[in-house]
Amino acid sequence: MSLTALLVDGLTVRFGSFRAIDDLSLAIDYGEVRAVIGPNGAGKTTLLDVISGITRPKQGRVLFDGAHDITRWSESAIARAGLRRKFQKPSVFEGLTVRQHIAIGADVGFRSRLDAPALEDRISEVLETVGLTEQGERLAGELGHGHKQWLEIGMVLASDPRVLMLDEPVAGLTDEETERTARLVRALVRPDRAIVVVEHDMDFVERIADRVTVLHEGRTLFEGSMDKVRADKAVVEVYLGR
Amino acid sequence: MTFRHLPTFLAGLLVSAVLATPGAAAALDRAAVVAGLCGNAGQMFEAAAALTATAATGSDEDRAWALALPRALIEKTLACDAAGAVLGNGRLDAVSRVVREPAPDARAPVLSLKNRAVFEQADAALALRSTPDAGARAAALRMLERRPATIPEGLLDAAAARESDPALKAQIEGLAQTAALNASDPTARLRAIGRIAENPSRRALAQMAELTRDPAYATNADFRAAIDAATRRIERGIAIGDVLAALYNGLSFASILFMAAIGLAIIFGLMGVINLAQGELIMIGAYVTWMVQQGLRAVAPALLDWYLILAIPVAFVVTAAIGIALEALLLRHLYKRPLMSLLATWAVSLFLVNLVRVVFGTQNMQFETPFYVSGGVPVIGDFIFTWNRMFAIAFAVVTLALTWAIVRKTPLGLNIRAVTQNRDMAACIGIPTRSVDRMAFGLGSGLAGLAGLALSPIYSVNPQMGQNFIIDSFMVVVLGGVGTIAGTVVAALGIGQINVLIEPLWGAVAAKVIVLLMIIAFLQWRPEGLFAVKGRRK
Amino acid sequence: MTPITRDRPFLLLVALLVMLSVAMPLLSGTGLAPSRYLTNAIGQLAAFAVLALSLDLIWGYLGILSLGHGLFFAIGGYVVAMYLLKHSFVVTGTVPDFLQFMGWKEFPFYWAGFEFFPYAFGVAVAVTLLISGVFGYVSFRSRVGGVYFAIITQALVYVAMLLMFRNDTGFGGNNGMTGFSVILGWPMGTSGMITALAVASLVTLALVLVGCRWLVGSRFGALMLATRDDETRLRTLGYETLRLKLIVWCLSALLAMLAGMLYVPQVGIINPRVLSPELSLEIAVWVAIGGRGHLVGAVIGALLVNALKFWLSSAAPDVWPFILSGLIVLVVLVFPNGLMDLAKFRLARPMGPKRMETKRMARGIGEARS
Amino acid sequence: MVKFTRRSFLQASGVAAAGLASPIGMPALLRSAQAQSGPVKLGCLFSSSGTMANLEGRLNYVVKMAADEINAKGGVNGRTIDVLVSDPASDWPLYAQTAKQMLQQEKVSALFGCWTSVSRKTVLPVVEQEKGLLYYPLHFEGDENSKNVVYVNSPPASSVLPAVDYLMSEEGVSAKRFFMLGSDYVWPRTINKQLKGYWKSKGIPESAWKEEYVPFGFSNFQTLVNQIRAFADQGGGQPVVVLTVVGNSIPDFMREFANQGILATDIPVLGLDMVEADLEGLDTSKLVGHLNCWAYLQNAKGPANETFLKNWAGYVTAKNVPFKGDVSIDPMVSAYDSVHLWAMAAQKAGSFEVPEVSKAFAGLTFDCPSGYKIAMTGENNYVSRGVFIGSVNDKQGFDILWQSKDTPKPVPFSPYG
Repeated sequence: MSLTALLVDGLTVRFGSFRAIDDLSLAIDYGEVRAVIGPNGAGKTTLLDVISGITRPKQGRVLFDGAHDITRWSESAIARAGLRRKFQKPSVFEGLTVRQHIAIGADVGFRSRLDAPALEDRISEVLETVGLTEQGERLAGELGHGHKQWLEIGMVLASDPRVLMLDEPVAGLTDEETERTARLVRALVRPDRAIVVVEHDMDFVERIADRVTVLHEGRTLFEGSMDKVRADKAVVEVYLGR
Repeated sequence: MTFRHLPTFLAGLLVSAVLATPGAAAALDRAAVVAGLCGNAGQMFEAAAALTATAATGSDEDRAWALALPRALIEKTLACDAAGAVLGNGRLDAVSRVVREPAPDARAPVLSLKNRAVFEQADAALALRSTPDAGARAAALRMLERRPATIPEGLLDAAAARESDPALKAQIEGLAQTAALNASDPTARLRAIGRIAENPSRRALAQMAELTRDPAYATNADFRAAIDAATRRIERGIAIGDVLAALYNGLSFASILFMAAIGLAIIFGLMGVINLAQGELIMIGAYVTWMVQQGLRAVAPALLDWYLILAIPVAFVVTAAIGIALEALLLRHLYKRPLMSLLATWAVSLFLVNLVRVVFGTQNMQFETPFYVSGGVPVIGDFIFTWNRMFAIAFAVVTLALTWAIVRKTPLGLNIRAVTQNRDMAACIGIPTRSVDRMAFGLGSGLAGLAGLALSPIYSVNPQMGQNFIIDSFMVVVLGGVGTIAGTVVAALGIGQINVLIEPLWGAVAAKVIVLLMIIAFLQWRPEGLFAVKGRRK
Repeated sequence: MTPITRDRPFLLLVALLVMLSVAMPLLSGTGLAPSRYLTNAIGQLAAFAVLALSLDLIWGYLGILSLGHGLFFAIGGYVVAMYLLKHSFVVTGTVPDFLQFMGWKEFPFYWAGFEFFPYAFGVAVAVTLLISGVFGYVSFRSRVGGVYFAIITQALVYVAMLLMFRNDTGFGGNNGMTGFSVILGWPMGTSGMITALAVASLVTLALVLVGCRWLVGSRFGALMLATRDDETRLRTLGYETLRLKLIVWCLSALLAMLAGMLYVPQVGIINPRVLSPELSLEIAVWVAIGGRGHLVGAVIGALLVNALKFWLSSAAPDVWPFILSGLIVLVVLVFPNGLMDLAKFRLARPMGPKRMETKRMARGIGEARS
Repeated sequence: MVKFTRRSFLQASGVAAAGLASPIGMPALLRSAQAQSGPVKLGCLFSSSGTMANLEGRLNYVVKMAADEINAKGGVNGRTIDVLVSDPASDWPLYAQTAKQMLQQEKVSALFGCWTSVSRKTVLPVVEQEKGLLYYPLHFEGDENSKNVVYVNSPPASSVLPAVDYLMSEEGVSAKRFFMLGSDYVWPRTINKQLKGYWKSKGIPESAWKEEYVPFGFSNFQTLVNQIRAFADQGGGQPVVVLTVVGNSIPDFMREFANQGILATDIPVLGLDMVEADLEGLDTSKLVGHLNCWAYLQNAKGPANETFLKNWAGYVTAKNVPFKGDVSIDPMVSAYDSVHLWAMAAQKAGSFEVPEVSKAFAGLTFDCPSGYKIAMTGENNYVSRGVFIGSVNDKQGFDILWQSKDTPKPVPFSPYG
């Protein structure tokens, strides 16, 4: 196992003439929580899209676990390799119950390979982690916004991912819920897991992130701890300057 | 176009007729001619021959007398009775030209097809010589041009000598030269060959092919060279004509597709709503056009010819209003459920078809054909520039220009574009997306109404007519790429042209099948169509 | 998903179908037997219900609306018609009309072997799988979905109609095929055969219903719903949704084909009209009216609309289109889940666990949102 | 089409409500008691919606009108006639379905119906199975003789061939070359097959004809008219177009034909299915001279036609019929004849049972509005009628160009196929 979970190398993504990501390189290590921040249009979500296989880059590559070039893999292959992502807009299956979500997340395949008790155990365990034990039999469509966010985290968590990508996990949450989410994220840290968080809430980022990457116009503007980010002139310029 | 069996037949008869009335002096036996007109088919035929001969060689008085007769027969205004015949509405005796009433049992003779041809000929020959109206003489000349080989000798020369209009005179002389193809004078023949080659057509080619069997072709080098040159020239002309015809047919089909699709493209692009009632809005546009026509007929008959133009605002406003009502009552509730809106609009289409059926009946509506959408001009080879198609093309071009102007230059257009690109963002900056939807739906529906108007001179107008367009127009919209006018234009042109190119090879059905399969295959490869805005995809 | 044992509408419907298919042969010959017309109508309705189920499977549970399901229905219908004609020809020597007016002396080569039912059935399955498989694969691979998929399938069925209208394709052209006299060695048109065909249709419907219920209640069914609700999400959880969609699509096509095979011997004719885009749209209307995403709803929708149509096209021919369009608008605006919205008050309220499903239906979720 | 009255709407909604309440039990309502006394039922199978509606729709009313005439004279065998109208919606399987319903449920004594051969072929097995009787009022391709169908109109040998003969004759236009353009289905295909056989038997080479088919409802004839012009300009004798397209393709074709400047004297069109109704939406001044051929034309002379036209115009006004009272086409007259022929047979048989009625066919004659005395021989179920060749006039009608001396004996099976 390499230390670097994800290596993004010279990545360029274009939409028409617009460069969403422009020759971007960065490395994310196992065991860390990396926050990716930046103003709107900086390329944060597009970066996650490339990593999870939704968008194909024009140039560059993404290496997983130091060895696998996943740039051209399909979304599902990437997911099966252990890279899971929570979307910016809570994406849950409105017609399924909470437990069904976790079951789908825990074990990939049209037929479950886990035996029933093992699966039930795993579901209960995950539900406990994300605090949705009470809601197990409810339909996802009926959940509140915060619960949907946690359900989606639970769903991507259920498979024990090596790389966990969280796109704005606290957008639209109350302070209390944000606090709870922050604790949840920190609790998910493991030495063999990398966590990438895209977020606008600076306080939240400060609470969870080991390191912060600031993107601007598709490039890395700055990389370092949150303190340093706050002190950096260029970053302040980008966020407040205009 | 030919009427090939007639020339020899008729020519022989004419010769005998001319021989029977030697010189211009011999007076026409008027009573016998009128009797012939009221006789059996054979007698009618001979009477027509006599009339044609009179046109060529008769006296001025006879010609003036004869002028009205063939037309009366063609128009069935000649009433035959025991005492002879009475002409038309003037109640003039056909022979004496004294006013008299026809007998109660008078009958109007019906022309057989064969006789219709010779009477058309006689009418044209007489009109060319004797009508004071230059326009009518020109029309007569065009009729004679259809069958140059049957023109009696001397007619054209005599007509040319008397012709006062210089342009018409030149045309008559030109035709005279053409008609001299089988003359004895070799220079006249060569000139005729040259003349024929000036108007290339398949018929001309067949004439040339026939001449290669002429003894002169083998013996006379000049003759042979003239024929070969003419053949080459005609073949080139035909080739050009075929290309032009294919382009024109393709363009006209494309303009129809475009008209049918543009409204749909706006609606689909903006709201993602598939409006299956679009074809019915086209149909209603055509019915509105019909009602405008009927209104004009009752109120202002003088303007009747211009109903197609006057109906433009009416058709647009009525269908736009229907569209707006549809949006407000039904589709407004369905924007989150595009597939349901598809079913809902299908229900609307079912309703509209049957409503129109109950109100107007199922028969084809009757439209006047104003001069600007009737007939056509032969251009080169077999290419005929037909005015109703030209009307559709011109209409499509104007619609395109107006649509483009609305979308690009007006505040509504700006809003439409904004909402098409990003609904949420547009709503955020204060664009009233709901009312933009409604206006755009009205615009799209109004354009469908205009399509109905433009199609009414081309297709039968009945409650079913809209259903012919729906799949084709969808294909145009998806192929073009959602929400782009340019895409719609290019897709319509492409589909129209390819269709027209395949059609002569494998037939109309195969053309349609192949084109549709091509589109389906293309969309599998590029689901977003020809012109699509790329963006981050979810 | 409610467990099967507590899904009362489903159990009621299956029980009704079983009862009908037992009662009809038992009663035949007695005074209580339904008339030939009614028996035949029941059989046809059952075939339509199978067709509706096939569409509900992919539209209601997978969110993919096909406006071209008539194509698969027609494959089944045409193949069974070919079997019937060839079989009748072998048994009675009747030469089909279209051979006569095309001036053909013998059957085209691809008619060989169609007198054997197993072969014909195999051909139907193979052709259906080939067409649905290839079309589904390329469409789903290019991620064609939603409204686009609907339009493209509509164009596809339209193309098929244009092709089949051509007489030189050797399938009877506009006339299609008719004049079937023998089926599996038995004469057609007898009361016994009418009952037998109707019962066969009812039994098939019951089996298909149970099979579909089992499928949608399984983990696979949950994955179908997940695909419908958010395909990208499911894909980024590691699932090959392409394969899943393809499997359901082909299965649905096979069911539609089966419906066609049941329908044609009962109606006695097949022609390209079954390929008209209107028919395929109507299938969607049955499902929408009955209740999309609900198997019982689809069956009831098909039965109701077609029974009304059978009846009104002779009783009140002029008002039928108005009633149909009114029904559609009503369903679309007022009952987003079709008649199941009506049924929930009576059938679902007393049962506790049903409540959640009811709520889900009431909000009309599940429409493809992309 | 009945007027959409409040009452019929209420009826319909009641019907819908009943249907909603008991979807399964509903068809039982269809089972109406069959009356042994009271009116005798006749059924119509003509579409009042869909592509055939404009043509077929009016036949419903003609059948009703004929029934009214018979009822006014006291009915048949002491019973009045009740005409049931349905709407198969131009949808072929629905014809079979409706026929089944009429025969099995309503127990109609005879059916009057179908325009296209497709619909007849669809209904045929039903009528044979149920041992019913179908009166078919259209001229058609022949090659069929079911004892359960009365073929009221002419097969090709006694209608199309005389017209083609006329075109080929010196008196006609001495036609030498033939462009056959048809809708792609059984009637045009069979007619053209028989025509080709006929021409072959006359020694006309195959190069003298060309055959093209378009789908039902086809309307874009631009390219085909170009092809016809090219065919004509190849030389080799007078060309004619034998047109067997049907429905709305007819006016669409004629419009394009005239628009490209072709006159009847250049290339005449023999429109075998062309009737007055097809010209309704057209400016016929440029179409004058084109031909059709039927067993009846509106301009037919004689008192029978005058009465018929007057009655029809009166009926249209009185019953608010949504068709023109001043247009009368052959199939209308044939449908009218059908009802009278059936009533005469039933009267003669003294029964409404199909076998009895069929036995009474031999020797029936009727004074058809066409002016001919049409007759049935009992040899087959065909009716011998006169032949007219019509020529389009500028008033959207047809002038009679030629008509047969008497009624040629119908030949069901063409010798030229």
